[in-house]
Amino acid sequence: MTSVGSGYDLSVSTYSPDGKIFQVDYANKAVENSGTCIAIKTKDGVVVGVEKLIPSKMLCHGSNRRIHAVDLHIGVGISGFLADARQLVLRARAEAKSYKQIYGQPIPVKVLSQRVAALCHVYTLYGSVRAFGCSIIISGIDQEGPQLYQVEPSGSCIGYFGASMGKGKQAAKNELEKIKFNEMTTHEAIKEIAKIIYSVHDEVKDKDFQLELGWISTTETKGQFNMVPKDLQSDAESYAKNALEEANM
Amino acid sequence: MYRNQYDSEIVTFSPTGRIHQVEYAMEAVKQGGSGVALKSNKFAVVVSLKRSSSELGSYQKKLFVVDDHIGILISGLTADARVLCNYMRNESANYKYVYESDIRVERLVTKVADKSQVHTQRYGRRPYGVGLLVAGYDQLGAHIFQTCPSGNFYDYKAISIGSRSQSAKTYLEKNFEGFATCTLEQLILHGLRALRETIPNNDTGLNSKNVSIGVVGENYPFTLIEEEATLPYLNMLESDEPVEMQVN
Amino acid sequence: MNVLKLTPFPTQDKEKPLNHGRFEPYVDNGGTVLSVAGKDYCVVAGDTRMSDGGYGIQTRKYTKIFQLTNKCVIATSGMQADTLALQKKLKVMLDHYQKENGKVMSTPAIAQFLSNTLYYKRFFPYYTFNLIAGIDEEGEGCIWTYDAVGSHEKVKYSSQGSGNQLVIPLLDNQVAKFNQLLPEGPKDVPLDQVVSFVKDAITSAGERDIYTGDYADIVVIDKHGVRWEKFELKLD
Amino acid sequence: MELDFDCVDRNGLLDNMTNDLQNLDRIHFDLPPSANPSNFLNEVFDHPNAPKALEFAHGTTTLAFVYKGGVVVTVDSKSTQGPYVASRTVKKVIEITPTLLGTMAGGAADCSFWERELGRRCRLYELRNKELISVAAASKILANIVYSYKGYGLSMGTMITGWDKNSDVPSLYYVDNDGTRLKGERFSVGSGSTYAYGVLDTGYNFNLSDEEAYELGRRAVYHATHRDAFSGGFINVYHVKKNGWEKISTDDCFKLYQKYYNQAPINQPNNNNNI
Amino acid sequence: MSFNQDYISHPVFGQVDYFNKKNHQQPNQHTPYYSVHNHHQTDAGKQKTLDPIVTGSSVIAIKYNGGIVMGTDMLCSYGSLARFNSVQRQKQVGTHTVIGVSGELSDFQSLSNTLDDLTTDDFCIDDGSKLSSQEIWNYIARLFYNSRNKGNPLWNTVVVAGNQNGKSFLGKVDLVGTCYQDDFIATGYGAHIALPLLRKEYDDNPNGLSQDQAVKLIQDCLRVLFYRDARSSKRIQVSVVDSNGVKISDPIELDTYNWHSGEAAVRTFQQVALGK
Amino acid sequence: MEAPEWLNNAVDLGTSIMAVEFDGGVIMGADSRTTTGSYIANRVTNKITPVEERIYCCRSGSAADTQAISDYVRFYLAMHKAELNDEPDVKTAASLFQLLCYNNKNNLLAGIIVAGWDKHQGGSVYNISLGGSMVKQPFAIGGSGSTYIYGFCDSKFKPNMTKDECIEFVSHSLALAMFRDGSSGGVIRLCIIDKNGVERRMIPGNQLPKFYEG
Repeated sequence: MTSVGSGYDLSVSTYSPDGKIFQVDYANKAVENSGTCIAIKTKDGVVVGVEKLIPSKMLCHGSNRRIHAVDLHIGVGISGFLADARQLVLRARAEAKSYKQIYGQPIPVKVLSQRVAALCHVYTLYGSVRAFGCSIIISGIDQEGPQLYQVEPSGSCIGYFGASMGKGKQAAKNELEKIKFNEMTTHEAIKEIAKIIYSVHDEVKDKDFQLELGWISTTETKGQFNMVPKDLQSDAESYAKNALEEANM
Repeated sequence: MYRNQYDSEIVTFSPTGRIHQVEYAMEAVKQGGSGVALKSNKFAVVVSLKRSSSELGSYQKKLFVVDDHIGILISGLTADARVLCNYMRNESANYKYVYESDIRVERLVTKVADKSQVHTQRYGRRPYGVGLLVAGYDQLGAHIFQTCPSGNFYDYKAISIGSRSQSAKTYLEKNFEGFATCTLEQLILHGLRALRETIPNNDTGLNSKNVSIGVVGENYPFTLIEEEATLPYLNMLESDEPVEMQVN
Repeated sequence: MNVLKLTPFPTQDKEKPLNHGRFEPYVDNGGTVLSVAGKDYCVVAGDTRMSDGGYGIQTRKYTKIFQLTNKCVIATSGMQADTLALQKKLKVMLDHYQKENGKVMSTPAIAQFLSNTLYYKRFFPYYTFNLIAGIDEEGEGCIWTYDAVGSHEKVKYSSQGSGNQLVIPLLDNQVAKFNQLLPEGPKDVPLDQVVSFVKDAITSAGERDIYTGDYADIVVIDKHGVRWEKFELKLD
Repeated sequence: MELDFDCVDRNGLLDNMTNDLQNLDRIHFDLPPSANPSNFLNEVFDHPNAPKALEFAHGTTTLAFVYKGGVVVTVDSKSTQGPYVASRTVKKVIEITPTLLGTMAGGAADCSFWERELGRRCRLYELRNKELISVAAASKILANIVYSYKGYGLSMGTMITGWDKNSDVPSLYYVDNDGTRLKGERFSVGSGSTYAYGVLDTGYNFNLSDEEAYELGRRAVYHATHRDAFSGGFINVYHVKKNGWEKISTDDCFKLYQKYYNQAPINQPNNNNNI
Repeated sequence: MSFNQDYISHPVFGQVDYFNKKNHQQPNQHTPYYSVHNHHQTDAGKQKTLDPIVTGSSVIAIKYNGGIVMGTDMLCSYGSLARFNSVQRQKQVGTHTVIGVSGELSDFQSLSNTLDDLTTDDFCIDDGSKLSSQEIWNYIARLFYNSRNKGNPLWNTVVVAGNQNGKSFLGKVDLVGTCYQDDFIATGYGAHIALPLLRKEYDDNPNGLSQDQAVKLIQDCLRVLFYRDARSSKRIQVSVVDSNGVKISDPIELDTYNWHSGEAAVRTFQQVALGK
Repeated sequence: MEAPEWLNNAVDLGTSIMAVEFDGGVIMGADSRTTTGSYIANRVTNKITPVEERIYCCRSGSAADTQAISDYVRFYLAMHKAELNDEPDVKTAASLFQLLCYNNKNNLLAGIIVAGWDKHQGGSVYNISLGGSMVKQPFAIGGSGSTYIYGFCDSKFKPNMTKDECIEFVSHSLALAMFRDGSSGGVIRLCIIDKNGVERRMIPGNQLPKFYEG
């Protein structure tokens, strides 16, 4: 399969002779160029972590956040173009609001994910637009318990116990597969995510990075999606660094 | 200039997942006039180098007041900048009308960025060819933001923009850690020194005609310092030449 | 949602007057403002009582005078909600003007602008009675007085609001020296004299108008800017 | 019955609260929440809990007539809000352009706003067409404007006058809020117009001299102010000449009263031979 | 602005507007010279409370040293029927603001949703700044004034109490958008009955009230209202807002007194007949 | 000659309706009389309308309005169920009723009691009154007949009643209301909803509980 130069890869509304839509693949490339984002669903909640690459040391701490809340009970983690993802976040917030207005209930995570995915999908249908250059992980807690979904540029929307995307997607996935999700608490998941992100970070190729962590738990955050507090985060980071050093020894 | 078949449409990804049209729009910013922005705990300062198209023409204004607590420095296509500036003024005024308080700087910048992004995803539009340095002060403190045609924005402690901004950036990177506790005067001087780095050697250097300074801070509405008012700072800049050497 | 729209029922009582129920969009919160212009200054006074449209007093400290520029204030009585909307709108517009034009709008321009602003609500008027007071580009004190929909006139003194019919004859007599047997005509009076006269005038209005009272703002506009002063009226 | 489903379609409640700020750069009228804008204020102030009805400033006696020397326009200067005399010094002759005059009777704000707007349009016409607008065209613009607001409750009776360059004649039009537009040689508008007409028609003659014409206008309005409580103040006389208008005089009605007290009625040279 | 809802559409009902194509409003059939903005036509059929139906009575609030106490009863009447007896008429907005609402219950519920949206926005943006009480008050005032302009009022009087950096804020908004701040506020019947009590207590304590004094005062006022306002009940809630945040009490049953003061009116036939 | 009033009057649900929560479900009850003026247009009306499998509503006010609204809510809930791939909650249904009633309050005359069972909350009862306010209640009564039985209900209601106690509570209350309210009458229709499903009962007009009838 050669896509480059074939002429079938210039528009999202063009199939290649073997039935592929290359523009969507290319959008996925944008995701794969970006920092790793992983999430783990535990028995009491969900934790999301992002490896946020820092292009300049003059940036303020906390600039360019890649984890956002979209409603009290739902948050997203982002890989890919941040600007594109912000549009999805805006959309998600609007959907959450409108759902609450109409049905008088917080939006279920699955419904929100599907609605956002529908938006992504529509942007793969027309030649006049391009696909979103980002994937997002949507995590939250609703009446059915903790939920974790991943939405991709193609418009796919899949539920996971543990999900990863971005540069270190494959490596992170290997790590995630070892985890017993049903036995894990959110506290443990924070450490686990920190460890994985530190281990998949490529210090040679990439500059500085900052670990961003968000979580939601029925017990710890009272069902609200929050950023992980500083003390927990620094514990997790030192745990991750230690684990990394041990592994290197 | 490098050219390939993936770079002519805003709605086309390249095989490596890039959008060349957006990157070209960023070039327009790099070609623009240079500017520097930096902040301390209490103040945010923007310094711009104005250019004139000819000896006879006047200097192109590059600093704009958005509201009492926000000002912007533009680099790139001035006409596009006007659109964004008007948008910011409107949003800020609307916010004030409804809440009787100043819009948080970051929220305003986010809006601008979101607006810019829309222009990067549809055929028939082009991205804004302008980058902004936004200096503001709100209840969360002083802020410097940079916005890009791509719809990205960055929260900086200090940054430069426009042509030859790399040399200013080098100066800032060496010094920015001390900015937080600077007085306003020191902050302005740092800004001017950084700006001076962007001037080609054979040029006339900084003078009251081509420099304008914008300041905003705690209990200090966004104020433009232009023409003669810049002289005290420029004079200080002259006299501290040795100090500057020391820094280097 | 067109598919879901119900077909309008043919015998809708459209001819019936609109049922306003108990809803009444206008309330008169009362109060009096007045202003006297001098050669190079302008003095404005306004009480701070806000009535509830009847005999109740909602608050005793609502200021009716709003500073627009450092050469111009607007004094408004009538419905407070409309007053606020109008004053806020003017403020936004003046800020806009200043950013676009790099200068503050002059007092005469503000006066015309207010007239237009009021007239744009011609069919759903602001229930407000306005005075614009300030100094013009030459530094001369000037006042414009308005009806609810923007008819305006430049004058040397005026009053608006619930007590205006009490105040105006006093001003006619004392400021313009109308209908005096010994015609002396209006004179240049020193500022402090006018300030104390204006205080007398607003106090008198407070004596005879139930909607006027509590405190008064006295605002002096001259080449030094705008100065505010508060003094007590009757609290009953 | 038609149900509203907007609430289900989108976030219905949050209306844009800065509506009135959105349209700052163009003229834009807010309409009342009522099916019938012209009745709105009456209905609202009929309400048992309503505050005192809004009284808009009104103007009253105006007249203008064409004679051999051009057009004389004469007006009083009293403005009333109900029984309250809002001003005794209103300028009821509106100087639309250096060559066009308008008058104000009815709602003061309506007249001054729309005639100001007419001035802007006339100036634009001049810039676009490189010639002065004719009185016919100018009055037609005004009539079209007010006609488009017919039923909205505007109140204005105005005369537009000037000297047309093309046909080289003075011309006079009457325009009112119904959209009526009449060309004529004598008009008087306002609550005092009936009194003014009496004097005007008695004394009118196309061949009057300038001074006689001024005096005729002045006296017609003077007599109207005497009989009509809503008219009074000062009497302003304007003269529309070939090269633009000129303000002739301003007289206090009270002074005129003293002056005319023992004078003969106007322009009746045969008055003494009446028997 | 946060209330620009253009981008909202709904994937289930009707056509989804994925590309933000705005529905252009058809111009009015009437085409005047300049545009007119007719709220009535564009919002035809929208909800309108032209007569309130299910209503709450007074809200009273007063500043004390360090905070504000606000009290309401919990009754919502349907005409003279005491329809709902445990409706909370106070609502916490964000961390340091509480509102108390008189008037139509449905409009209050709608307002609550709107304010929840606002605070959710703050929560989502998570930049460390939250709407202050004064901002919320201003927002409500604009919302009410705009609704009034559309002939579609939210039939409520809202008292906003809050605390920002240790400073108390107390303001009021009514259904036409009248808004002001004061040191004590009472709405509904309370404006006639409770306000003089508040004013007296406030003036009698030039150094300000203590929290206990203020709570007692509010309870006394609500008791008097229960005596004199036929649409009030003795089941009340009292909230305290200070620099620590908002505390809305559980429902309290007020004790009532002095029922024997009417004994004199109880007379035998003989007393009446003899005119004693 | 003047036409009889029932030819002109709109069909109005002068009504007695009621719903009560019990441990594990809800009981709904209603009379069956529909009147136009004082003419009984239908003496065996069904005023308990399903909007979902386990969510029902009792309607009072204009028959046309409430019918239209419940049709719409049924439609919306069906759409919602498809999106959710699950049974909607009672609160969701109640919110939809409220939304329509509130946003069209000027055009509607509708007082509705929504009740039902869902797996999250169990049985619940919501009252949506005339202006579009929604209040969750342990029991709710509505319609013109309700005014006669507020006192009775207040005195008889206890929290956590069993199903049978509830049925008795509802049938007694409605019988009293129907007796005193001329606009209510006919039979008592009952609807018992719990996790096992819906059971409908009817107490014929000649078997109503009897009280003092002086």
